[in-house]
Amino acid sequence: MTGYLLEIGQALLALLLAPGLVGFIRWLKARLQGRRGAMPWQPYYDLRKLFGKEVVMSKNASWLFRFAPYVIFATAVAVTLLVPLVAAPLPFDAVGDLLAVVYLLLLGTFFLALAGLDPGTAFGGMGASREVTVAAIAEPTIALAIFGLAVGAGSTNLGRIVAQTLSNPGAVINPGHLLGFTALFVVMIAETGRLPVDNPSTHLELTMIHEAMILEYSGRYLALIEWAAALKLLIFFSLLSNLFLPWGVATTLTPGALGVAVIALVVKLAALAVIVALLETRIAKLRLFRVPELLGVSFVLALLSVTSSFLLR
Amino acid sequence: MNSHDTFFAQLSTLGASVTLLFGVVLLWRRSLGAYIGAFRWQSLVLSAVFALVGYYGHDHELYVVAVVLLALKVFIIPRYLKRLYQRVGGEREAQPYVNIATSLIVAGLLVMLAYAITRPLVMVSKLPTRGGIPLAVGLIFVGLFVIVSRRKALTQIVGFLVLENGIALLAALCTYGIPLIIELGVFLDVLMGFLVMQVIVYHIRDTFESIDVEQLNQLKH
Amino acid sequence: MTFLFLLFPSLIAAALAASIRPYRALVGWVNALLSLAALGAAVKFADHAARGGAAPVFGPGELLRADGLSALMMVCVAAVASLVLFLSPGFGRESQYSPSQLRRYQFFINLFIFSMLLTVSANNVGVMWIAIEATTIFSAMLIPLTLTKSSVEASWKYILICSVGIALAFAGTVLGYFDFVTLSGRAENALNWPVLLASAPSLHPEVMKLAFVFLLVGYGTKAGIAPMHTWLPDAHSEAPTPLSATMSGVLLAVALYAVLRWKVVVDATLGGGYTNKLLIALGLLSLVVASFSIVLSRNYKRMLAYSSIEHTGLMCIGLALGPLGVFAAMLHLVNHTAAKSMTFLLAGRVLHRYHTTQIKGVSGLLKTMPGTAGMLAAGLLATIGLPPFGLFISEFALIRAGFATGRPWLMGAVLILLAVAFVAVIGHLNRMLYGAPPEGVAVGEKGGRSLALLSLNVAALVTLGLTLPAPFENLLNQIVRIVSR
Amino acid sequence: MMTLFIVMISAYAAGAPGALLIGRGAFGRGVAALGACAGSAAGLAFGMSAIVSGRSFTLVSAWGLPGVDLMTRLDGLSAFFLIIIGLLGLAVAVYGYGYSVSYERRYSLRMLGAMLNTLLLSLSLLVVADNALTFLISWELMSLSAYWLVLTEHDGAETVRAGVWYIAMTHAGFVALVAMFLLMSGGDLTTSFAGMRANAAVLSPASRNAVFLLALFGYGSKAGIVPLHVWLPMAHPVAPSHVSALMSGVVIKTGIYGLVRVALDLLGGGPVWWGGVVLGVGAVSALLGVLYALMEHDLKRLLAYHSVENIGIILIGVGAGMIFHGYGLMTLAALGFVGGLYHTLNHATFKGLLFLGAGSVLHATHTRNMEEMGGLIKRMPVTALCFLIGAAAISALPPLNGFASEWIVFQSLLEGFNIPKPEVAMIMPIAVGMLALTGGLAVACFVKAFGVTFLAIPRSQEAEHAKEAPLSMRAGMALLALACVALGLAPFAVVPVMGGMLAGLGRLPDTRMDFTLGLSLASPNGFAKMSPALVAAGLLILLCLTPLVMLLLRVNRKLRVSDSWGCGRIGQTPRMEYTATAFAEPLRRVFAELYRPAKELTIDFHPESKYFVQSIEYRSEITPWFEKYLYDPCLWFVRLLAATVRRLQSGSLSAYLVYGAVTLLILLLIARM
Repeated sequence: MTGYLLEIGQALLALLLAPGLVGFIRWLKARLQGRRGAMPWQPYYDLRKLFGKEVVMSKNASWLFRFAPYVIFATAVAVTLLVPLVAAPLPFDAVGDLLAVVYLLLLGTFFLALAGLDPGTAFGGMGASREVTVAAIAEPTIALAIFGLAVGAGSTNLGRIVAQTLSNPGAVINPGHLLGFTALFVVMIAETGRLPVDNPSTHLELTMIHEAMILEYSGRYLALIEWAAALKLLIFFSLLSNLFLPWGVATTLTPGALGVAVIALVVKLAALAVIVALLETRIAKLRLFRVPELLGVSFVLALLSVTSSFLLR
Repeated sequence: MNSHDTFFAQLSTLGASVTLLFGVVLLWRRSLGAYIGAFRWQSLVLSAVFALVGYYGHDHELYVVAVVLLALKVFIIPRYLKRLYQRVGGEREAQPYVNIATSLIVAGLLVMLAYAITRPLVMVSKLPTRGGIPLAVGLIFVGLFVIVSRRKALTQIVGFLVLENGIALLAALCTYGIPLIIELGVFLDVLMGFLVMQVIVYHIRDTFESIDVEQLNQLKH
Repeated sequence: MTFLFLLFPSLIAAALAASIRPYRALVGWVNALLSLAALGAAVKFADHAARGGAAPVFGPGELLRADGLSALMMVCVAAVASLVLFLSPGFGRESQYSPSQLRRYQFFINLFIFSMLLTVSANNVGVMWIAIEATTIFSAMLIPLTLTKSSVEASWKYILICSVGIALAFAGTVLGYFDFVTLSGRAENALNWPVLLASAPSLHPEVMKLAFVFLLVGYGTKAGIAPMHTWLPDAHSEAPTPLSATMSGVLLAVALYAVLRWKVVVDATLGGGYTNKLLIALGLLSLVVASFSIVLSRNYKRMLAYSSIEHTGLMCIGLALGPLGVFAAMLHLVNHTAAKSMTFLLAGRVLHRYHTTQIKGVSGLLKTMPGTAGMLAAGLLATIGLPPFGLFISEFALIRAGFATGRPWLMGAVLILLAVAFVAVIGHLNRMLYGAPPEGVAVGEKGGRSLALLSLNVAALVTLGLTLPAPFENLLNQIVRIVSR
Repeated sequence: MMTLFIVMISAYAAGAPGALLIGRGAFGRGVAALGACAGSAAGLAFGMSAIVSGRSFTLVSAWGLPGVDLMTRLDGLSAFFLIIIGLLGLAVAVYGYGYSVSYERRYSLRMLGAMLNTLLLSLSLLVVADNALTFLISWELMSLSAYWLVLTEHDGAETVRAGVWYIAMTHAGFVALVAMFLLMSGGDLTTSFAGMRANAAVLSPASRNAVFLLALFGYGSKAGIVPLHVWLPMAHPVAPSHVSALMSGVVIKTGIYGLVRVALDLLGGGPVWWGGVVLGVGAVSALLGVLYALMEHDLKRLLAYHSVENIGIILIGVGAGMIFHGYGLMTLAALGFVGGLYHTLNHATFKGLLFLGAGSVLHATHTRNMEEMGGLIKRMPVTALCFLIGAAAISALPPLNGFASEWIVFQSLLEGFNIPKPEVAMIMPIAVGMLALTGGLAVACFVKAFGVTFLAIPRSQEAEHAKEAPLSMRAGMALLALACVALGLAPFAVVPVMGGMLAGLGRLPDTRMDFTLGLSLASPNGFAKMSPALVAAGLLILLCLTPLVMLLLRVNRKLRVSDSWGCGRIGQTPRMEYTATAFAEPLRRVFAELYRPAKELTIDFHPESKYFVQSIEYRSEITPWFEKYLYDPCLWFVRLLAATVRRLQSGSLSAYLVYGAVTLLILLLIARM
């Protein structure tokens, strides 16, 4: 029972933390660029404002346009129920494994892209086309990263992976592990639409991907989508941190352990946020048709990681 | 083998070689008239050979065959050929596919080939006439060669008749002739075949205004 | 006695056609009905043979004989003959031929049929030779029924090539007889097939080898075996439709029958190996030539002719594949007879409507003459060996025989060649069936009678494709017993 | 049992001539549909009951005709395919009733109905055949009826060409199959499969390999593996849509059935490289299939290419199974085969659904070109919903059936590390990568397909005035849509049954226990767990909960409909929409190496100044790789041979006579040697 409660709890925690994470990165970037920038908790205000506003919908759009935000949000939340944020293994482990997680996120992308096409504007179509392109090319890397982890842990279920890694810490520093981490990091950047793949803070049609798709959204729908995007970022961060360096994740459901776990989670997220922020201030956005090269590199890394984990078995 | 047989053997071989000779003559001449003449002489010799074999082989059927052959190939068919020749106009074998000299050489080769091929027949046969067998087969080949290498429909008919003669000679030499009834049937066929060919040659003349088979190449592929 | 019923009707018919002048439609009817008598006689023989009865003989010196093999051929010939006679020109008032032409036609076609029947019922191989030569002569008279350049050319090529070939076959016959004579003296009945066969084991292999070469090349020319097939596309495409149907349907088979007769004798002397090698070689060559010629053929009658060559090659290969193969080949022969006679007659209808033999000139057949189109499609699909038609089963059995006798590579080649022909024919067929008909071509089906008659062929093909009637099977087994002893 | 079988056969057998006789009009179509419906319903029930009872038994042995003895036998595998046939046949028959209305007095409905029933009959016979003869006869019957069905709309040159290509490819396959069976049975085709099994066991390795390769070619040409796939994108679009559904859903699957039947059952498995070959072929087919699909703007051609892709995925599963089988890892082998076959079933449902959907669109807009569609979701909502379900399913999105089966295939590949040889095991991650890429591209492709076809503004008058499909068509689609959802939610029920069904084939164990019947689907040795049902439940709860919470939090629920925002320009025309071509452009650039696109851009400027553009025309087509580099050379070669042979018939009489003479001399000389 406590297990299920914990699941709900960590989902709520994720929902709570996600906007903050985004805000924190923005703030950090602003600081690194020498601007004052908005406070980290600015996104919460934005969400509240959006929820307060009325929706303006294109007259070309159909029911799908109104249905999509819920699906996107639901998939994101559902994934948070599967990913071990603070504790592992959890009862929902048997519900979905890493593959399920990936394909759930893909489901969200699917509807997001369709919603982008629905109003029939050029921007929406452009965004959708680019989004699915990037997603498609990122797939193999993800799959191989999963393969590497699965081979290492003897399972694709997240809880098992975490537990396995905790049980032999030596695995963390083996090359396969590190390569896998790097590969998945690149994919994370592509999937969550950060620099250098996509610039979350631009509205220039030549460069934007995610923003172009949701251009037609407003009000509560936009709020849901933004929130879901933030959740996605958080999910990838926590996947990276907890799958590859799972220390701090509670294996026993004692309040103490859980407390430690929450703190550890926040710390890891912050650390990754710093890394991302630093990256984004250092490098410029890639041309769209250079992105496949980047992902190709990540694919090679993943392949190497799998190979090494084969050879080191 | 007694002297009587050796004489017979020499005679038959002589007859065979003369028959073959006329076949070769065919290759040597150009005008259709000469062709017909050569064929007529050849048939004459052939019937003589039949009579000869009949005499020495004590087979009276062969006299009948000889007579029929005489009538058919020395008188009837040549006459028709002549008329045909006059009707369709005396075109010469101007330039055959193979020129005369080569033709003669080829004929020689063919005869040698015949010797090579008919070796077993000569081995097997116990008849005094066996010496002529290769010549008969050679005549068959020569007849074939005439048909192949000449381009006038009329010449081809003559070539065909020579081929027939060769077969008849073969029959005479290696088996003293096949059963009479068959032989007669064969002659009937030869006659009818010849007549039909003649008819068709007239058709060719009517539709193509010439009997040069060169122009018979509309149907292809 | 039955032999008279078999042979005389066609003679009487010929006489009738010759005597009654000018030609009257009545003659056509009478001759057609007369042909049924021959068919009846043939069936009687077949039935007798299927029951395993001893082969009846007839005439002076046992001139005629009807064992299982002959009986089967008789049935094929007689059946096709009456089919053709019923579908001949000159039944109705109007016809594209003049009365004199019709008279000539009736005269020669009946003689032609007579000589074919004589061929297959002859006991004496010499008589057989005479009869086959006669078929050439009579059919050659028929080809230029209407005097056109192409028909004359075709007939000349036909008669010259075939006469030469047949002459060679006669040389072969002489050699065979010679070998017999040198062995056991002269005898009147020496050329009778059973006698020949009885003494065959003691004949000289060397001589028989030579003899068989002459015979194969000679009769093979008539049977349309490559590379002596060259007269066939011309003659079949230029002859009047009923004649080309008969030639393609049975004449080739009859010539093949002659080869088969001699093969049996030669095998008795030298064992199967030698003849089989030759047959397979030439058969495969025919397959190659035919199936690749179909690919580029532009003329549908020529296409049909090539397909006949293809099937002859197939039968040759089958005859060389032991008992199973002979069974398959004979079955194939019957099927091919049914299919080819039908398709040629249908092609004649198409020609009559479209006035062209070019494939690209014929389009939208399904729209202009649906019945003919449907049956033509059925016939062609049958010829390329699709179920549920008989040729599927027979080709199948043939391939199977090949594998059973351990010739997988040969069969692989055969399968591929058949596939090539298959695709080519389908392509040509589609080009004719579909699309828009050229203007000036009348739409609508006429002449239901002939279609009704031809549907008999379809029925036969389908029956043979789905089952093998017991008596027929017995007959085939009898033949196998005769051929591969 | 027996009665069901007889009902099935007789229903089809009655339907065919019935349609042929009555043919036209509502009644005729009804008869045709009724025969097909009854037959496939019976088949469905038959297969179900058999597979649940889990026994395999001889139905009829040596029935019908002397000389040709047909033998039929039903085991798990046959039952499974009977179910597929029945399910799809049912939907297609219902759908066809409505769809074929538009054929009245244009094409031969008699032929259509008759051939449809014949096709279903031959399919049903095919999967229960128990000797080579029965198999081959029904195989050929199937090919032919499909051929006539493809030629239904025979007045298009495109159609006839497609028909010829189809029959050529399929006949080449048939030839290979004949040779294969003859090799395997040692010449006698009437031996039952049991006898053949015994015979195959004693064959030499070389001939076993030959049999396998022949089977791969023969069945591959039917299944449409790369590079034998060329006929699919030609034949499927031109066939009537419900026929395309049947062909893509079932007919090409007979290739899979045959391959499994021969390689696994009759040959009893083989060396590892067999599996490797199958896996490789599968991976390549999957990837190339989806890549070519992406570039298609003809809705039905796009779907046809996706059939190639999914056949590839199926073969990946089967191939993995064969590899494991080669190493004696039987449980994993079972996993692979289950994955492949499960995907076979799933593909049958969603591809059938998609083709039916495409058919409705075609029926409404009279075009297959996506660039002329759009906005159909408002005009034909049911079709749109069904198509959306199909699209999500084929994109392997949870919780639909595509996801379930692809998950199993993935799992079987992930288990590759159990293979003792690392160099062999390294195949697996590469396959995983290709499979994943295929999945991703499939998503992209179906976003395009659905988005451009159904969303936004109509791009043409036809699309503007499109009407929803009639009831029967909607019913057919709905049936398959339900099947997609059900099969997606309940793999835990399906998979164990399939495990049982495969038991005994090629010494496979009964893995019913390894696939637990619990709610969550677990791969063997507890490698991974997943429960689509629960995922679906979760999603559903969240979908309901979110609005509820928003309601409670009193968020603003006002909604104003207005123009879509476009940088201040007024009014929006269809020409401003993103086209399918534009949508696929990024991927076209990414994979330019493969496509080798030939672009041409023609701009004609205003005569006055080149700053005023009057019109811009952009055309770009991709090189059909296989036609160009594989088939054209073959055709060229055949034509070359033909031309050479042609020269024999030169028309010169003397030449003809020379042939004869030379032959005579040569043979005589040979005889003397």
